[in-house]
Amino acid sequence: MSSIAQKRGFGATLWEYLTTIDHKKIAILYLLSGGLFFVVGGIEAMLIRIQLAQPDNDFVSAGLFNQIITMHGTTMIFLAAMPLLFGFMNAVVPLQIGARDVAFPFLNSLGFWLFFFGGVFLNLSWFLGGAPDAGWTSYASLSIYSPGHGIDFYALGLQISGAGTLIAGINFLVTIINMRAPGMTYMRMPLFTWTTFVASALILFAFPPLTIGLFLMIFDRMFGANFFDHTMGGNTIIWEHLFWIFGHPEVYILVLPAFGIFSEIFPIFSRKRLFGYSSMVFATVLIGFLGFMVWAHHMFTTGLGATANAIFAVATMAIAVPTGVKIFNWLLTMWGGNIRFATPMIYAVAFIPTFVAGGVTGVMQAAAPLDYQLHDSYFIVAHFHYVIVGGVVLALLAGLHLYWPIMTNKLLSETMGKWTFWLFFIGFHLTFFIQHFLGLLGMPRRVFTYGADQGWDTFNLISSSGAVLMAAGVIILLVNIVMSLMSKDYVGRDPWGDGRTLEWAIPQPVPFYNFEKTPLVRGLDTFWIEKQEGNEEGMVYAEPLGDIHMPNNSIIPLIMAFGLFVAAFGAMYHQDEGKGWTLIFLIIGLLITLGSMAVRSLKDDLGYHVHKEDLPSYKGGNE
Amino acid sequence: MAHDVHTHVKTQTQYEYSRRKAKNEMQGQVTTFAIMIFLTLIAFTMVHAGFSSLLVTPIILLLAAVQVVLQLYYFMHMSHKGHGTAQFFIFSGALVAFITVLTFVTIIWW
Amino acid sequence: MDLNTKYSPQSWPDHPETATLEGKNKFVGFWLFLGGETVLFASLFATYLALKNRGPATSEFTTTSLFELPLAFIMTMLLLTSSLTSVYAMYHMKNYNFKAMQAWLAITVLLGLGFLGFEIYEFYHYVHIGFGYTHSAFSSAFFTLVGTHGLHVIVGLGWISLLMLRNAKRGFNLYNAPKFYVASLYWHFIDVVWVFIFTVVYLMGVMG
Amino acid sequence: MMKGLKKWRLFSILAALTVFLSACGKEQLSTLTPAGEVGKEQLDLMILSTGIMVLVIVVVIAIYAIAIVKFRRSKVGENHMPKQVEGSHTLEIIWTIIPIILLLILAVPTVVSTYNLADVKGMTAKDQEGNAKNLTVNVTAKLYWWEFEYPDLGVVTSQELVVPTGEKVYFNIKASDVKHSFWVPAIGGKLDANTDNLNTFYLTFDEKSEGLEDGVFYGKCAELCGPSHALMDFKVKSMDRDSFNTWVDSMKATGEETASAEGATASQGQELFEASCMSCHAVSGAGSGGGIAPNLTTFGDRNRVAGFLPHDEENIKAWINDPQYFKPGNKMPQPETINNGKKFTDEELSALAEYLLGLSVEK
Ligand code: HEA
Ligand code: HEA
Ligand SMILES: [Cu+2]
Repeated sequence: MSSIAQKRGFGATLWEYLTTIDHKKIAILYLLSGGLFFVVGGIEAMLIRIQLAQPDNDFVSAGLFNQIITMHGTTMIFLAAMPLLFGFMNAVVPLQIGARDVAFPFLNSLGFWLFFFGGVFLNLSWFLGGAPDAGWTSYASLSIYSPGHGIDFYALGLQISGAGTLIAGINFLVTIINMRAPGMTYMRMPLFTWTTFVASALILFAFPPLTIGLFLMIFDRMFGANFFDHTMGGNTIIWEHLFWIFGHPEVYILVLPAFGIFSEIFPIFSRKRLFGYSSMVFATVLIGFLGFMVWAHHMFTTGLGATANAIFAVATMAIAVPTGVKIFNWLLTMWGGNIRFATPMIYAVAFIPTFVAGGVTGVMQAAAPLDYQLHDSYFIVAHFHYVIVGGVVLALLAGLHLYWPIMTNKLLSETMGKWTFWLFFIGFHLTFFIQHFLGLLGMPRRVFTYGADQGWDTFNLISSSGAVLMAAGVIILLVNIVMSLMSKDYVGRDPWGDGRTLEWAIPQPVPFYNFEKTPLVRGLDTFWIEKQEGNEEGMVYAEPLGDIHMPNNSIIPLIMAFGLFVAAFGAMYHQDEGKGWTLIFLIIGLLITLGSMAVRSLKDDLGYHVHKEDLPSYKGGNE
Repeated sequence: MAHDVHTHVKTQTQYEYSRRKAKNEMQGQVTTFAIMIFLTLIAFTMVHAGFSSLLVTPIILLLAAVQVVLQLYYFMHMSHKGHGTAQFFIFSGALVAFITVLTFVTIIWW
Repeated sequence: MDLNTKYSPQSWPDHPETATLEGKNKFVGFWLFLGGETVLFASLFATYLALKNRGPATSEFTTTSLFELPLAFIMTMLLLTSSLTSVYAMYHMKNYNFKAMQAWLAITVLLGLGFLGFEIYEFYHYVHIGFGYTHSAFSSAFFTLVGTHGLHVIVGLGWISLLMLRNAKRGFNLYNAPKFYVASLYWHFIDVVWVFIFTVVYLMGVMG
Repeated sequence: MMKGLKKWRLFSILAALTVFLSACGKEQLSTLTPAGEVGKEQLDLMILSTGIMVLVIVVVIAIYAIAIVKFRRSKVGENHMPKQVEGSHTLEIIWTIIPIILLLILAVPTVVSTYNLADVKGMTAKDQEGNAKNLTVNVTAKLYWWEFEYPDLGVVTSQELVVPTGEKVYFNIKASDVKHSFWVPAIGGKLDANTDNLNTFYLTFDEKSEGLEDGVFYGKCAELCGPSHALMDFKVKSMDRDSFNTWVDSMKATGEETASAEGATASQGQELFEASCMSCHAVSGAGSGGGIAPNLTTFGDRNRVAGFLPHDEENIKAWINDPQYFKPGNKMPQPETINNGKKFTDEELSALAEYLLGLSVEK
């Protein structure tokens, strides 16, 4: 035990984090870098809103604006929202299911570093000749046509970070399938674990089409292939399909874990069991399943024909049913409960009307003929910010307050939390509600400016002023985080008082090996059951105290990801006039990656044991 | 986590029994292989014989599907117990795969 | 787990690949990965089908003019057989017969190399007659689909060879058994994909 | 009683909102004031779906509001321990069935309308003499401008679509460089202009555009197509069938006589135009599409320069002088490249402007 209590210097801490394969530390890495990218994406959003605050504005130029919206969308989806969710999954899921770590700790670290280097690569485009500018959807004709290297940064950066995401997805799946504590049947898993499971399954099946789409684009742009060049027999619609076969499940990859977080919050702060647990699970699975049947609703105006449009319209509407089941179950969880309006709960409560509003506009868009009017207008922008910000970002903010004590053994300030909430919430509705009407009044999306004669001035100004409030909210949140990190008010285990699942039962600060002894799960909401039966410890155990086997830290994941980062530069630049020699980067980079893989597989790395004598509850003898 | 490895030494009868079982199974695998070769031959012969492609195409696709099922269930042991998860995910993948191919041959037009 | 634990045929578990938690994780994780690979290849097949025979007006290459059945047939036989030999290898792993397993794996690798040789010859031939990667959408789609499969073959060969070399002196233990098992799953999957390639690309291609 | 009051309030809010919106929206641009059958059908669908959605929201908010008011901790007491309810099958069934019914109510008209709006059989209909019964326009979207070709009439124009009112007008839509999307919000929903295939649909124009603020409907490009995507506007003039026929005749006439400019300045402009601009811009409206730059036959009749700038001499001059400044990435050469390496002088610009403003078929 003493070995972990040692105080470390900065260098040692840094090294620890660069090499860590502990899910709790990787969670922190995800939250830090995801948070960083969120601020970057948020600043890009502010630039968008400044530019659009008044007609005929020339705050940014036309080309730059397109780069900003592209990077805003791409950064927010791939580099902010998903990694932040991964952060919470890493921090919470192994604890929720009573596991010592994830199934593949080494791959967990590799997944993080791939995401990180992919994100860095993508953002370096700002400094190396311009960012991608074809929208986050990067439709093929424009992205093939786009000069410079922006789109190359997009395709290669997403390829690298996408590989990381896929790895993370498989890792969570295996963790949940194999590492559940004894007694934790599938139908006793907390909902956040369930939604992580389904979202990971979606990742498993949705990312390969994106991988292929990106490869086709890379080959077209960098190696002379003709997939999207119609003069050579290519077809741009292939990209649209591949992108949306990925893209639609992607939005559920984002929102399902968000639902999971809220499904944890409602019971805790209503002091009441989640209403309709089994139907919640069923709805989650059903949403995941239907999520693969509807992608063409993004392509209603592409000209797929009436039959395709009709089928996809009806299929899309069907998703409203399981989602509605969830909404009503949450309402009924609160009904008859004992509701405490702590910060996480405020977010959860605010989420319901906001998400429903965003969801129902989604159903309106699903009516294909109506979507002919709405598509690519600001109505769409309003819809998806209502579901994404109103669903996912609110869940991230809620989750941050909720799980902060699990990660830091401290609480975030409730006062500041409420300030953040109100600023963000009011700002959010101010920004996006009015955008529905902008869309109806004929304003297309992705326009860098609009004339004063179009009648959109006032609404845009209102929208922009709302964004300022959101930024203010985020800044207060940052202050709150810093102050909490500096404070010394430790709160210990189960600080909300009504924790129900295993992650609240574990002692604080969480030991690096998580559970000394594997817990035994005796029902849904296992911690709650133990508390009700007066079990002070909060857990019963499935095994006697024994040695704990732990894996070793490793720097190899970082090096492997770095190799791909180097290779990407080679792939990108080698076609430029007079830069053929950069192909060497491609080779060196791949060698670094393959080499470190070889090292990894040639060297047996069997980890080490924490001896039971060193565990805090060791009382001598053989227990 | 070595402590959950339950190795126990088999008795001679147990040992012989499992050897025999493995052997029988291996014979089954050889049969499977023979069937697969046979299916392949049929497919190639049909195409070679030059029947109408409207007739042949569905048949060879079906033969391919049968072969794949044989690979999965026998060579890759998916028929054994403990493969429930594997089955679930392979079939989900196959479903997504099917829908993807279906759309690409129907609604990417010229 | 302990690498030094020595096993005898009697103490060797019936399912060495899933006898440890690490093994179970590898096993499940790998099947999941194959689920993802299914979708990956489906995307490539779909793209190929959409772009089959599409090219600039001047292109004279079509599936009927390019593909030849005998070559595809030989390649199919090689790969199918290698699937059986790797089943034999796993059979011997179960029987705790390391030498026999290595031998069967070696045969598998040789058959795989044979397959690869024919594939390289085929590609070389196409490029030689002017049907290069950048020739048309059809050529890009063809090379990408079949090439991705070929790349899988290369990876599989490298993987199996590395495993054989690395463990040549160590023999079996519960640490490397799952690795052998999973590599053989990979090899079978390559065969699964090939079954569709020879059917959809070659057989249906020859028919036009 | 309470409920009735709430509903009533909601309706009045909605009514107020509608007034507010129609006051804000521009008739020539808003989807809420459709001037064509297609747009009206879409608005109907919008009203129906909005109705359903408002209903859903009201129900959710009602349950929600009661729940958070009635069961807050300050009301039920700090230590109150709620009953741990597992769920309810009856409720589950209710909130599965009711949404399904609501969705069916929406789905049926959706499907019907999807097929309706995709019906382009009229495109190929011929009368006894073998002439096309209905008007078809070929729309080609190009980097930041629009070309409208009337294949059956042998006329071509750009930037301003001219159509007759009160009949179905069919469109063939295609892009010549990157993907665009053809959208006239006040008339009806959009259709993409793809690079690799032809898309077809129809619209109807029920109102003459004459009475509108600018005398035109506004059209937009609705698919990101590069830096100047936002500026890729076009206009639509709808007129009764007779005026349309007259317009077509005068367009055709421009094919026979080369429009000769009136006045000295304009003639100077014409000379310049013929020396520097003619290689890309046509000034005859007869013929077919495929131009590399907008056809300028009707330039004098237009109401915008380059689709978005006010239509006056100043802006024409400024545009010719530096097109890249106004529409970054567009394909019009800078004056230096077409005028022997020199910029046009102010006098030359004025001459060009005067000549161009004189190009008209309507006056
Ligand atoms: C987290 C992200 C998220 C989520 C959850 C959703 C959820 C939904 N989305 Fe959205 N969507 C996006 C993110 C998301 N979307 C993004 C990013 C885009 C734009 C991409 C781009 O072009 O850049 C987009 C675009 C988009 C389009 C394409 C529009 C266009 O470009 O033309 C459509 C069309 O059908 C659509 C529909 C839906 C539907 C039906 C749902 C449903 O899942 C919603 C279901 C929920 C409810 C309906 C509310 C609760 C239900 C009840 C209370 C029950 C009763 C309800 C009824 C009877 C209606 N979305
Ligand atoms: C997870 C996804 C996500 C999130 C969270 C957001 C958040 C926001 N988005 Fe956006 N958005 C997208 C995903 C997202 N968006 C996507 C996919 C697109 C489509 C792109 C495309 O068309 O290709 C889009 C497009 C889009 C547009 C349309 C652009 C166009 O079509 O022209 C607009 C315009 O208003 C917009 C605005 C905003 C705003 C104001 C926020 C706000 O909620 C942001 C709030 C956050 C902050 C304000 C943080 C700022 C922080 C600070 C300022 C602190 C600074 C302090 C220090 C540095 C110490 N977004
Ligand atoms: Cu979608």
